[in-house]
Amino acid sequence: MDRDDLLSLYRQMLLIRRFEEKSAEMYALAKIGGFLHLYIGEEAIAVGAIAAVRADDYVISAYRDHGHCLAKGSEPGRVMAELFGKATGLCKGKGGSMHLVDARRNFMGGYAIVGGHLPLATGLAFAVKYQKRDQVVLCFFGEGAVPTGQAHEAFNLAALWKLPVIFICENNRYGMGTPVHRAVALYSDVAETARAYGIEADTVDGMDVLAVRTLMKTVVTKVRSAPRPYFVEALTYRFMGHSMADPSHGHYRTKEEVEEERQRDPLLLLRRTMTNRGLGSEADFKRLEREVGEMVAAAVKFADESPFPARTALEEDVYAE
Amino acid sequence: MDRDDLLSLYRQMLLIRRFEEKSAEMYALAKIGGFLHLYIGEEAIAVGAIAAVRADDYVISAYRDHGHCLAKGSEPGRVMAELFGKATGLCKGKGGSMHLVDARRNFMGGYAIVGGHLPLATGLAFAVKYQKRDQVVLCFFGEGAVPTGQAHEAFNLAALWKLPVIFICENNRYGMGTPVHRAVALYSDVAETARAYGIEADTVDGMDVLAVRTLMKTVVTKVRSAPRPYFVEALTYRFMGHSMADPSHGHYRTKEEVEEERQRDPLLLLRRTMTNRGLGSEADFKRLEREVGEMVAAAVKFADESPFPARTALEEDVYAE
Amino acid sequence: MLISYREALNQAMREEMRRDDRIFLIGEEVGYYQGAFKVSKGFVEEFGTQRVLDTPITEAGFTGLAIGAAMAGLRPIVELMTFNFGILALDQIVNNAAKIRYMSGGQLAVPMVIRGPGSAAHQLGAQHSQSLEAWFCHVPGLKVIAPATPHDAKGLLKSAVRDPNPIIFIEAQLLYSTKGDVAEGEYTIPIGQAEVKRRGDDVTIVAYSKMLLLALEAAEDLAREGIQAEVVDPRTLKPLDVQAIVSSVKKTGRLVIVEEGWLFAGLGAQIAELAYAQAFDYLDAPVVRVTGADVPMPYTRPLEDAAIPDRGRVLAAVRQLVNGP
Amino acid sequence: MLISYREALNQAMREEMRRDDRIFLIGEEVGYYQGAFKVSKGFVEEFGTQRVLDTPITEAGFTGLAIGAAMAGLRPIVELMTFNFGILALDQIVNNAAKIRYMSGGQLAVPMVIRGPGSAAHQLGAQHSQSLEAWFCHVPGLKVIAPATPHDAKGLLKSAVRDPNPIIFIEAQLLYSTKGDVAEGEYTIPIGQAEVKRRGDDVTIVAYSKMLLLALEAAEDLAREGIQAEVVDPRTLKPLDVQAIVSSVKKTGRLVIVEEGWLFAGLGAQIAELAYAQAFDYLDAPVVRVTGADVPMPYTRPLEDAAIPDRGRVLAAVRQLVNGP
Ligand SMILES: Cc1ncc(C[n+]2csc(CCOP(=O)(O)OP(=O)(O)O)c2C)c(N)n1
Ligand SMILES: Cc1ncc(C[n+]2csc(CCOP(=O)(O)OP(=O)(O)O)c2C)c(N)n1
Ligand SMILES: [Mg+2]
Ligand SMILES: [Mg+2]
Repeated sequence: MDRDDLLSLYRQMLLIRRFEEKSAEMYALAKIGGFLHLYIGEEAIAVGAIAAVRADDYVISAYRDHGHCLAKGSEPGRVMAELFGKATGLCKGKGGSMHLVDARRNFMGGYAIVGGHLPLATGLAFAVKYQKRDQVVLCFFGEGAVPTGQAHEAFNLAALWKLPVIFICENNRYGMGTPVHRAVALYSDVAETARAYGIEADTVDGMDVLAVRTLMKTVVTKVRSAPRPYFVEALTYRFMGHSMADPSHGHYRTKEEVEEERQRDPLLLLRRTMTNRGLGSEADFKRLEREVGEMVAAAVKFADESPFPARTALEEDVYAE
Repeated sequence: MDRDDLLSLYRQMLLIRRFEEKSAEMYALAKIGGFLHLYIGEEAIAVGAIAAVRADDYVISAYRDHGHCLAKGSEPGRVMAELFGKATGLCKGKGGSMHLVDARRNFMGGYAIVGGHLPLATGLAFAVKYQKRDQVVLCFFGEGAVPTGQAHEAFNLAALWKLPVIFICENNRYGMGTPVHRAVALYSDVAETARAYGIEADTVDGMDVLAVRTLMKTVVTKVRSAPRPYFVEALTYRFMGHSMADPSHGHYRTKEEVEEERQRDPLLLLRRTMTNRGLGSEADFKRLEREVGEMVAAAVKFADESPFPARTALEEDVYAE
Repeated sequence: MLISYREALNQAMREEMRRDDRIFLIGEEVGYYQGAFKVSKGFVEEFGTQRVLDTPITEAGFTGLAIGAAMAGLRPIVELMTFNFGILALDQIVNNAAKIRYMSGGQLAVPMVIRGPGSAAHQLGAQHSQSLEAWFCHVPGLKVIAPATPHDAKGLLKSAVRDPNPIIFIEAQLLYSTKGDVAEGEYTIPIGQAEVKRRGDDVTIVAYSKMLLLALEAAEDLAREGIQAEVVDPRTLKPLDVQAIVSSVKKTGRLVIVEEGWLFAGLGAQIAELAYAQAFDYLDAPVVRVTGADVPMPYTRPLEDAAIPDRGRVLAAVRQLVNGP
Repeated sequence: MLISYREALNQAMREEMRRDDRIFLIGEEVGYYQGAFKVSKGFVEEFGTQRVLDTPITEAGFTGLAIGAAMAGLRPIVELMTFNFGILALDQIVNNAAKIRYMSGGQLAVPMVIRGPGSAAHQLGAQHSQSLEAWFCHVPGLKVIAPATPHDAKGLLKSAVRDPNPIIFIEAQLLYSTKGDVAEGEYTIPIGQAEVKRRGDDVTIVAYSKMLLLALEAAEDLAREGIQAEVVDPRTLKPLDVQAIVSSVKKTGRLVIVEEGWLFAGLGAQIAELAYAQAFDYLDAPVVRVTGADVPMPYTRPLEDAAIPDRGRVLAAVRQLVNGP
């Protein structure tokens, strides 16, 4: 663990944070439409997990996908342009916030049907094994997906056929306004679900990027060397509302709870660790703030100045030729 | 356990056995069409389990449902007439072998989409609890349904809301030609699936009608007194092919295996127990054979002599008034 | 009384739940959250968690549960957060809810309502912007209702809740906040009855749900040009009030159908076919369909706008039909 | 060479799997059991369990898995034991397979075939006897094929496997054992091309899958009465070869559409609507549809027979159309 390494992790989390804060602003300005689900508070999971894999490993996510996409290396400008619905967006403006895809980077997309992408992830892993390659697949989803039938069918197939897919459950304790204990029968340990399929499972502090990365490195090594599924439950919290349409707190959780959880902000935690170990100075953090701020500003500028797709784009991309 | 009691259990199993053997004959004569899935070899489960409940408890099943329907008390004549597609059939000939329903007896039907009736069972149990009644629901299904998403969604809901439904998995080791170890990741203990939802689960010898009934009595008492789901795995074997369209053995199991399993024929086992304990004589069994034979013959006669539904029935019963 | 579509639905359910305690409401976020679109505001407070049930994300599971409960004598209202998620419950809806009465030879009934918003809102993307009424309308055993106004929403939802059959009740996110006059006091509207929302002699426009509002706006513009459009709202899509549509077409000789769903094999094809078949000699020109574009819904606003019927396209269609090309 | 429909499918898949090792076959009982209807006879023996995968009963799971595999460069063939079970995979088919290319702005492709029998066989009851092509045809991003003859089945299945899009390939249990002449050697048939299966001037009959055989038989009877029917088989249902149908209708002035699915919002409504719209001035009388009855399929034979189009109904429809009522 050297200084540059930690700074790089911090920088990635900071980029996601500032990118999303800016997205929220742009949403308020109606530059971005539809649903916008922010990942703020959960950055350590995407950054920690993706830091543990190779560039050619696959990543797939649900609709709360900006963090995973940016952590996989997508250009912020093209991501922002997608949120703006511009022709220069990753998906030419056709996907939007919930459906980011960056195929060049094996970021295989964000999906908006809860539970629906777990079978896809299993299929990516199937292809890897079929072609005797050694990639792994990271599949991110919320704890709200755990009760879905599609998730269970995917778990069973992955376990039965020993497919190299790592299911990463971002347990932020709520699915919209539903706390996990009202959604999952065995809520004290969501990972238990996976064990019922003989899938090895671990739980990790999803606010601690180093803990996430450390666990994930072990898991990825295991899965890469002997293909099989794995289940990681990352305990986290979303600081914002479910989407921009919802308040950050309300009937289902108190302002106090949110405030308390904010004390465990993953950025704060890493910064504290770095400061304590003398691996990051105020100056460093200031510099990163500035650099990231510029990147995000440039992303917005790029998005803003890009053209909308032409009307003719409507009928394009329905079918491949 | 007195003599009459055992004779009655034997008689019920025998009725199902002879009824189905006769159905197979009638199928060969094209008096019965479509799919015909025989329960032969598995009679102890339906008879043992249903002997443990009250007449007003609910029973629901998959497509291999003759046994459950007869054990719930339906008139053999009306069941046979249904298989014949006659107007006097339980469902006026509209349901057929896979969709027997006898609402008067709270036999809520056979269903042909694997896994699809588990949510229905959960709903019957929901209604019981909602109306503060004290019935229980027996839901029979094959081990092939265990991987289905619908089953898992039902398990979760039943566990979450503590609904009085007893899931009875008839594990006959094969779903069509697929042995359980190629379908379920944790095949050594299908009941483990339920425990992942915090559902209490037991496994029982499904060839031993007394064992089934004894276990079920305990389970039913528990569930009736404190509503919650329960999972019973009954180990069994189907002696015939998956349906009349399939041979009894083939690529997926050997003739020897079938022969061996036939040594544990539930009728044979009970008869042996009764004989050993002096609770049944050759004369008794002969008498039962004759009585049951007559019932089945009468059922066939009734079915055969009944009219087909009139053409006007086609558009009836699509909507309730 | 002038109330919103949302409030009309809320009133309908509330009145019915007060009347009949076999009715319960089940779905994601219908309780504490008051419904994703706040349609069940105040329900969990009034009726308690026994009758207002927040579910996990298990559309097949809880829809199937509701069907089972209906078979046992209850009267469930299932709220699908949107009909897009109804696809996950389709096996339950089509293979169980729609068929159980028939398969049982009339022994069982499945009195229930499955409701929630269909069609696109704004920029929700391809997986969240679908108009699937054509699928549901294809299935015998189901009835399908898609009201456009608060008045119709209330009266039809009350009828739906009282009907002994499984009913698909399609709302729209963009309708929830629209307002309209609703009759005072208790009333119901019969299932299967269209309503002529505007009289006219020159052309018939058939439109339902959100598209009705578009058609009515277009009709105003057309009136200023001297074209009197008759706007027919089927309200119930299955069983369809064919008679009402055909009578209007016989009078006007021209038919435009506006639907938000995809063109190919959309419901409008069926409506058109019926009009052709039953008013063949009255039609002066082919029926014109104004439909959603045959593409997955794009996220970006300009393309989304191009994919959904708007007033301009309705106007253009009518003008061309009336004035010739 | 005279072979069965089943054998034609078997050959098509076998030839393609030999040619391209990215192709694999996945579904319930496709391996050791040789397919529920023996379509994949000999496959697991030739291609091994890596390429011929028996699945647990998890239609959503394994269809989704295949979609994911296609996204990563493989070429899956999914066998649905019957399309009735495809309802359970519909979310995967409609929300993922059909939309991923569009949502990704063309970055990803989902080259795959989802095949298996649709429509009724004999007395399988309501949950196992459904013709769902109208649903699939409604969805942009899918192509839908429903061949009637061994020759078409082979050529179209090969094209489907090579196509870079998700394809719904609908067979029929009652067609598997029918025989027909199949061209020797390698051939494919373009997707989207109808074929006139019989020439005639008096009336056009459009029919696909099993219904084509009915239409051809009826046409023979009609010829003996002096009515020359032109029988058009679309073969591909989406994209539909509208041109072929419209040209025939322009020639004959009369159209009968035979489909096995439910009447209301069935595919025939769309075909009729297109014919009306594009051949309005050529039609001598309204289009006649011969369809399945609008009821869940009854088990009993006499009612099932009444629910499915038969030769008698086709003949009656044509006679009435040609000779008048
Ligand atoms: C199948 C399905 N049902 C319902 C929804 C509506 N919905 C969107 S997000 C969400 C909650 C998901 O919670 P979770 O999986 O925990 O993810 P989080 O939002 O907490 O990241 C729901 C119910 C959906 N998108 N898909
Ligand atoms: C959803 C679904 N997929 C596939 C089928 C076809 N099918 C009918 S029975 C069966 C095997 C079921 O096995 P199991 O549940 O063990 O019951 P058993 O026949 O052994 O009693 C299959 C695959 C179906 N009916 N439903
Ligand atoms: Mg969550
Ligand atoms: Mg079995």
